[in-house]
Amino acid sequence: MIGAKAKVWIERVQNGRSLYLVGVLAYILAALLLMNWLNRPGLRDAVWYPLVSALAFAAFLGSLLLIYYAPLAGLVKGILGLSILLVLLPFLGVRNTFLLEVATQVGIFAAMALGLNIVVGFAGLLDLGYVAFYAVGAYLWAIFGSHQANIAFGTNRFPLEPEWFFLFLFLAVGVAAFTGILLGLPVLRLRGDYLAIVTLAFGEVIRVIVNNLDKPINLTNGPQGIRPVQRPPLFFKPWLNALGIRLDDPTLYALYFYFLVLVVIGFAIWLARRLENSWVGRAWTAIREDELAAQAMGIPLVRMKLAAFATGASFAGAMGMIFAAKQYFINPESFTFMESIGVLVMVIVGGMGSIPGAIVGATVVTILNLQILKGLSLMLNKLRQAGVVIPILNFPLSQWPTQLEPAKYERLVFGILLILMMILRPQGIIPERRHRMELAEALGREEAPELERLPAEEELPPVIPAPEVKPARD
Amino acid sequence: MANLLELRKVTKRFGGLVAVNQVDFTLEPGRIVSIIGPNGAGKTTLFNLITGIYKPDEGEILFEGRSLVGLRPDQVTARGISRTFQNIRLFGNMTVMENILVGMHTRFRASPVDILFQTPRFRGEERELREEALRLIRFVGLRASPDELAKNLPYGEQRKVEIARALAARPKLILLDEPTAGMNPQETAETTRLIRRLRDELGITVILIEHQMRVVMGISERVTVLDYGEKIAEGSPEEVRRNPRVIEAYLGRGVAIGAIA
Amino acid sequence: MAVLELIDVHTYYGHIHALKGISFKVEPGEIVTLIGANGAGKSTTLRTISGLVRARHGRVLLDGEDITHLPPHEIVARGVGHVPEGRRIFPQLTVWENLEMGAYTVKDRREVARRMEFVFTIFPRLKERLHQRGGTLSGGEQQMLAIARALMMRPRILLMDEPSMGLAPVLVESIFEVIRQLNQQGTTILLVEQNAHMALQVAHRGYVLETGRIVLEGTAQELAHNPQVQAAYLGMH
Amino acid sequence: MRKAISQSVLYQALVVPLIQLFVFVAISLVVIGSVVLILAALFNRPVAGGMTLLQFVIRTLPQVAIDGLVIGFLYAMIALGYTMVYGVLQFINFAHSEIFMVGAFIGVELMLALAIPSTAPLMLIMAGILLAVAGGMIGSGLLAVVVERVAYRPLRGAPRLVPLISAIGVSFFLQDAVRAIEGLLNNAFYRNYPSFPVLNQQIPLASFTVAGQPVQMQIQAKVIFIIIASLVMLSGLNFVVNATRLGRAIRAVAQDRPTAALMGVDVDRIIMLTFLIGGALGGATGVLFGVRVGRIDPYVGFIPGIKAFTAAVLGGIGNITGAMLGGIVLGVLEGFAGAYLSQFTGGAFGAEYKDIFAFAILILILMFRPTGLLGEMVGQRA
Amino acid sequence: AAPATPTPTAPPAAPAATPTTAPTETPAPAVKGTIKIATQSPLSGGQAALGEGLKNGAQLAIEQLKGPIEALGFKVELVPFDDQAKPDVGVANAKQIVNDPDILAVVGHLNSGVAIPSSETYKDFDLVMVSPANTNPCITDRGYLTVNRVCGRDDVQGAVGAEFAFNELKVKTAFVIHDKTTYGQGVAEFFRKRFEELGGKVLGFEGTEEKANFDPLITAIQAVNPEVIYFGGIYDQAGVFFKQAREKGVNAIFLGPDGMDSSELAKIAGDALVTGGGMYYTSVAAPPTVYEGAKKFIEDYKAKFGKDPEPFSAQAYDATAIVLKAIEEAIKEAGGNKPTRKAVAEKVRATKDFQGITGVITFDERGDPVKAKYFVIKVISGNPEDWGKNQLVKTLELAPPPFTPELKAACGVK
Ligand SMILES: Nc1ncnc2c1ncn2[C@@H]1O[C@H](COP(=O)(O)OP(=O)(O)OP(=O)(O)O)[C@@H](O)[C@H]1O
Ligand SMILES: Nc1ncnc2c1ncn2[C@@H]1O[C@H](COP(=O)(O)OP(=O)(O)OP(=O)(O)O)[C@@H](O)[C@H]1O
Ligand SMILES: [Mg+2]
Ligand SMILES: [Mg+2]
Repeated sequence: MIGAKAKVWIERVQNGRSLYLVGVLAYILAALLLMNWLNRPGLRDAVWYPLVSALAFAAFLGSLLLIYYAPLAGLVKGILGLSILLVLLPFLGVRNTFLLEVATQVGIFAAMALGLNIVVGFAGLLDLGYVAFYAVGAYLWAIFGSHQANIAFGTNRFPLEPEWFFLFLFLAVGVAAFTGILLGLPVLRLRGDYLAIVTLAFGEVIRVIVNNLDKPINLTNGPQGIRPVQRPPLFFKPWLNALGIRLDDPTLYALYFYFLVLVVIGFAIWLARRLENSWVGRAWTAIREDELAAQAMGIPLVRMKLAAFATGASFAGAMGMIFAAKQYFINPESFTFMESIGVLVMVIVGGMGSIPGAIVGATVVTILNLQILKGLSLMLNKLRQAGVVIPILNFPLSQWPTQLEPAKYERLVFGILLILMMILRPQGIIPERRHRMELAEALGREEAPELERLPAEEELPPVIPAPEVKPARD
Repeated sequence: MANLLELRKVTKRFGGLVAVNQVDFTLEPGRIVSIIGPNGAGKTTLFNLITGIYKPDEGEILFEGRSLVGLRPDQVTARGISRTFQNIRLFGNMTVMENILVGMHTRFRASPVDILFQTPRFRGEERELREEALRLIRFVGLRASPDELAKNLPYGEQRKVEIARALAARPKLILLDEPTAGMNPQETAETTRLIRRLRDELGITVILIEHQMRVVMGISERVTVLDYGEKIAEGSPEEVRRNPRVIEAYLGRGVAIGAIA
Repeated sequence: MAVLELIDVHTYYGHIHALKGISFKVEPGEIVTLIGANGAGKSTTLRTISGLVRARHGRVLLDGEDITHLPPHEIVARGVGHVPEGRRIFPQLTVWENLEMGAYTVKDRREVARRMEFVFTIFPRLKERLHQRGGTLSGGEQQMLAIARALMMRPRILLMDEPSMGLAPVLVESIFEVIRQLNQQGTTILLVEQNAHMALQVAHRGYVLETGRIVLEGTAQELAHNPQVQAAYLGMH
Repeated sequence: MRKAISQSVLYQALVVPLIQLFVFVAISLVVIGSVVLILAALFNRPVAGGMTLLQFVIRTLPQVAIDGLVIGFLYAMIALGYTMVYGVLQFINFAHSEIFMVGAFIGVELMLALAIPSTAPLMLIMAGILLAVAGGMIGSGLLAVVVERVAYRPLRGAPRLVPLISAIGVSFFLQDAVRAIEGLLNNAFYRNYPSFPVLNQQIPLASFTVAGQPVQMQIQAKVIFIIIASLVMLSGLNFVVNATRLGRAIRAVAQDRPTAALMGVDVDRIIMLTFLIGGALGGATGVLFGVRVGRIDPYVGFIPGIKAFTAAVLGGIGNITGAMLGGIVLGVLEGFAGAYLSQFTGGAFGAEYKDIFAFAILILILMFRPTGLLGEMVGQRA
Repeated sequence: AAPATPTPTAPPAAPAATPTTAPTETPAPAVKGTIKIATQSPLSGGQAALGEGLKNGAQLAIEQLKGPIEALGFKVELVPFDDQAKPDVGVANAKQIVNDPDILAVVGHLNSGVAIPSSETYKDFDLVMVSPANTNPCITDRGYLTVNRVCGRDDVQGAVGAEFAFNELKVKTAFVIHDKTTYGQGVAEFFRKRFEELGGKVLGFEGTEEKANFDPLITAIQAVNPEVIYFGGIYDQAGVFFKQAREKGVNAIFLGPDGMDSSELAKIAGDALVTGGGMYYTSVAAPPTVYEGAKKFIEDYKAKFGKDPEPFSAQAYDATAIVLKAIEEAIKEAGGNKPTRKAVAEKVRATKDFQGITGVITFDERGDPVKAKYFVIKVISGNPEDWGKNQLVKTLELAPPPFTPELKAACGVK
């Protein structure tokens, strides 16, 4: 057994795949070295530091994409990917918790994008109020995991102990899914944009309710928000100490949430993948393509749509809860319409209907927002304060009007990037196979689809079993 | 023998227009029957009534003795009635294979748990049904690859996929709406043979809407003629062909009518 | 000079090579028919002529002018009408509005009315359905509307893609009669038909397409008597 | 024959929508008003200011109705722009709220440049506003065309959600671009419309006594502009879309672009024109909105945009009269909820719930009429 | 690209601002390193005006007051962050900030909803934050060493308004409106509480996110006819409301918190502020008519940024000044080396009798100013030019409520 595997391995190496492997490893190493080099104190003053360090981290994460695309064996890809996610990134993150924060937020949005991808990408139901489910999950834990429940129910049994967190994680999934069904039920008959507007309305309704439910009973504490929200227990701290790893609590929590998010994402990918390749996924696609014909094939529209809504919602519920615990504090500002739009943008930028696409979309958008655009504006700010003069125009940057300060125009740059991205790569970064072909054609660009091979004729059993009814003849 | 399908005084109106008017229709299992009639006579509407896309304004529709009125289309399909559409409605961005698998929707038994944990039950079922889908592809005589996107197929091939998809649910009754439209004579002949095999080899009862008389006369055991929503004739192909009302309204006298002055 | 001439036209859908070098001519006043199996490229040929899809190589000449790269509406403005495959009527417009769309390029209101009266004499059923939305018409009614709409345009060259599809036998006869009459009044017609039997009866000449290539050409008479054509497209064995 | 048809089309396009509108407005006001009155009578109790709930309602009802209508007309006008673009491209032009905002800015700059003294004669002021409206229409119309050319046209044929994202990008871009420009020019990115006392004055409509309660009805002079403008826009647009060759072409392009091209329609030009019209409507509305509200910033478009979009859907998206009705329903509901929720619930739920209220009604209406108030079920052909 | 070494030339000058205050143009000795002060506030989005005002205040302070630290051999830099008024962005920024060892202090935020979660991160890394604008009690009531503010507290300011209305204006009925933000609702609630305690009657209490159309609200207000209308919120929303209310014939007195303190209010509402019952606002910043420092600040600000300061700009200036002073002292204590963050935090907390432009500031044990001064100011003209001449009608010196375990518990800290 092992011998056979080894043999295959040797063959692979001989096939030249080892070259790719070396290339990928070299890339990862280069990114690591770059990040390490940037860590020197002297460089922090450099004007280009903020941008370059942001890009370096993006490049490091980009290695995951490289691995995904490299023609390597699944096992090798798995090992490489996991070692980056489980070893290298946490290692870097301990030195710079900001990286962990970015990675965790990427993860939270990636899981949400995966969920929304089921609703929008698989089933073709445009949901503009997705953040509502995120809010449901977040508030569920925020209320019971803080003293807020005491105020609301007039007891003093709360906050719940940290251990309850895990039970509530399941509860959040259930409650969010249930909310999804509640929303789904009245809107079953709606199509396309009517559905979109109702989901938008629903998202707003949830936000306004959360924003106002400090009276008549104070359930959500209104705009004041709820704090502090209980965090899950650091049950593993003694073990780490025993291993000789001593980290302070903030860092431990940063790591903790990072891994927690990874686990949920792993679960989400697994779920989405399995569903996609089954009758459930096919039914969703059929609904997306032609509702009437799908119904004529025996697909119960209502039930399948509800299933899509509930599945998508459950991811958001879980993530909302983790978000609440991670933030310590939540208030309605985290659950606005723009947030829903943000997740939708991730799904489409990544490639609608594509699972890796949703993750990449979330990563790109989040990193762009949190790091690269920020890095860019910090760099320009430095230039300005350093009194740099634009060479040819002889224009001192310090006289750059404050009205044009780069930090204010992150959204503008983001807007332009969105437009460019849609024009240059409308199918998304990693398109789903089906969508990719559809688009290549619509836009007259060529892209050869990879077709699966058919079993040869001989492999098939010959006859079709006849059902019981016998033909009647006159 | 008991009737498989029975329509009693079925009426459907659209605003002031009576598209189907007090139509009675009965069908024994194992038959191939045709519905013909001028354009706009109400044939397709009749199919839509049976399959639950429209609700009849009046009348009763019984399938195996039980009423179909009020059921949703998917519930009708689950009862054992499949159909094809006059304007082809394949899932264009799904492959031929996927289209047929969607047609088998009602037959999947694997639960979500089976799916998530890829139990033997899920895998076995998936493999079996995929194989059956391939057999169906062969059965209807599709030449295209099962992995081709449906919308990329030529018209005639698409019609065949539609038939295969309808068969995938293992229906007791299949409703074919102009299956040979857009086919050349050779393909039409092929399809005619196919329809006969549906009944002979699979034991499926067939209702056919057609405008090509060669097909209608060749395979149907009984023909019903609609005009302006009403049944104006019914009988064997020969009887219908000689019926003057049918000739007047539908078949024509074989000479051009002086429509252009 | 030929009104319409295709010179080595290649058309692609994405990576699918649908037309692999089509060349033919249509002379003024002719009825020319294209016959061929499913997927042979008949509809694609018509679409390439009217500009709905672009030829990647080769040229389409109208009265000697190269129209290969013109947008569809300019080709229409030069007198080319197209009854597209699958009817393609405007589902939300009423029958009347659909017909008006057919005469979009005609400014003279009285002329439009006159033409409308004319198409009603051919398809009285349409007059009964005047204010019904196109999308709710029956299949055959839609087909009538599609043809009628093209007639509203009074094109010099009419491209017809399977006009008899889905029509009741009575109507099929009258459609071919209409084609003949239009032709007699001076319209050049390029006809794609599955019903090759009828097509070859009205046409002067014909071309046989197979997988994107012209494999046979000749007068309608010759083709109708060609054993290959008889076997493959006329259903004679 | 021809004459009969064209006359009936004219009638259909101009008269029917107005009648529909009036009947609808009257019915909905009567219905909602009586519901409120009945509820007030049922749950009558003392409220603040030494009145009972019923007295409070009687005093305020007519004024609340008028105010609701006014805001409804504003929503309706913005909704028309959404509906136009949706009509041809079947996609939600998220950037419409920013087109509207740009119109408001062009208007304010023009008004400030004209520097009409606040005590100027009414005619002069009106001329100034008209000029600003015209400027807003031209500017926003052209902007919409440019946006279409740059951000949407390259995406024709892509799945529906792709231009949606591009529209969101445009939205972000325009907000910050206006901020940058205004910031550079004026060192502040918000602007205040000049205020004219003549326009601000309240014109009393009626004043009478019901059940011993003094009832005042008044309307602000400047909102009369809004009402007139929206009625003109409704009729004009209905006429253009339903009764002209251009309108027919627009609808044909909306339904089937290649086939429309086969009819000789220049699809690109029609789409451009649609954006021009939609943008111009948005611009005009932006100016009127600015005149009414007084202060604008680059983010003013967002909320009215969402409301108007909701209104468009509520009325049946793609349907012009529907958009109008949707806007009015939304405005009136908001007005009633804003004025009465608090008093009816004893302060437990206040005006802040008015959006929930409006959205809940939206969901309710769509449940019973899944294609909106005037939307038609598209004939399902199988 | 040019080499990134900092140029040893004179630091960028603030064109018009330098002459009188701290002499900055001393020749800089060899640079020992950079000390950065971060601001966090919304620089984009609907609240950008306020956020920018905050950043500008800090920028002005750094430019004018960095001299002493530069004299000690450090470069001083401002690092502005855009928190987009979103908690998750604020927290992410906070993580980035704490991971830059050169950043020794944060001035921010605008929104309490962002400040609270972000300051948890600052606390974990001993990074001091001085808030110019967050009036929510829980900002300081958590009792973190690193969290301070130079502004008043909602619970006090709302009460000041109520007492002024009841005792000085002698009104018995009020209608309270707020903007549904942590800040606006906070002050509004404390206003209501105090007003009712005093024996006044609150005829209505409404929150609204509306920014343009206040008709329904106004009609309801007209029907109950209150003597005073208290608006808990910011001028941009309140101005539109005041204007529309006067236009519809509401004659009540308008009253609001320091969010009203902007000449923009006059630009929007104009004469609505002086007709009817007129308009008053409470503030923790001294009006320029009273304090020379404030007057000069307004002039400098106008000269540099070409417009009037926003609410909280002056507070941001003071917050930054306190931070700079603390850093300077910490450097000295560390023997001329870069101090630890903790040392800076301790120095900030030890601030005593700091002469700021908004008043004299001494921090109490939780980081609130002891005995903050509260001013009640009357708007005297609808003309924005005259905003600086607004009349001070009352000064109160109030201490925040004593720091009790209950307060701490109310903020969820055990
Ligand atoms: N949804 C609808 N709304 C209004 N009229 C309709 C609708 N559906 C069908 N009709 C009308 O009902 C009549 C019957 O239509 P149907 O589609 O059943 O005809 P058909 O017999 O299938 O004709 P064909 O052979 O042309 O397909 C037609 O006149 C059609 O216009
Ligand atoms: N939109 C499309 N996308 C991809 N391939 C297409 C498309 N339309 C046609 N094709 C392919 O191009 C080839 C020619 O098609 P075309 O429609 O021209 O055939 P046809 O001769 O008109 O056939 P039919 O008799 O079925 O109408 C076929 O192989 C078809 O599958
Ligand atoms: Mg039919
Ligand atoms: Mg064809």
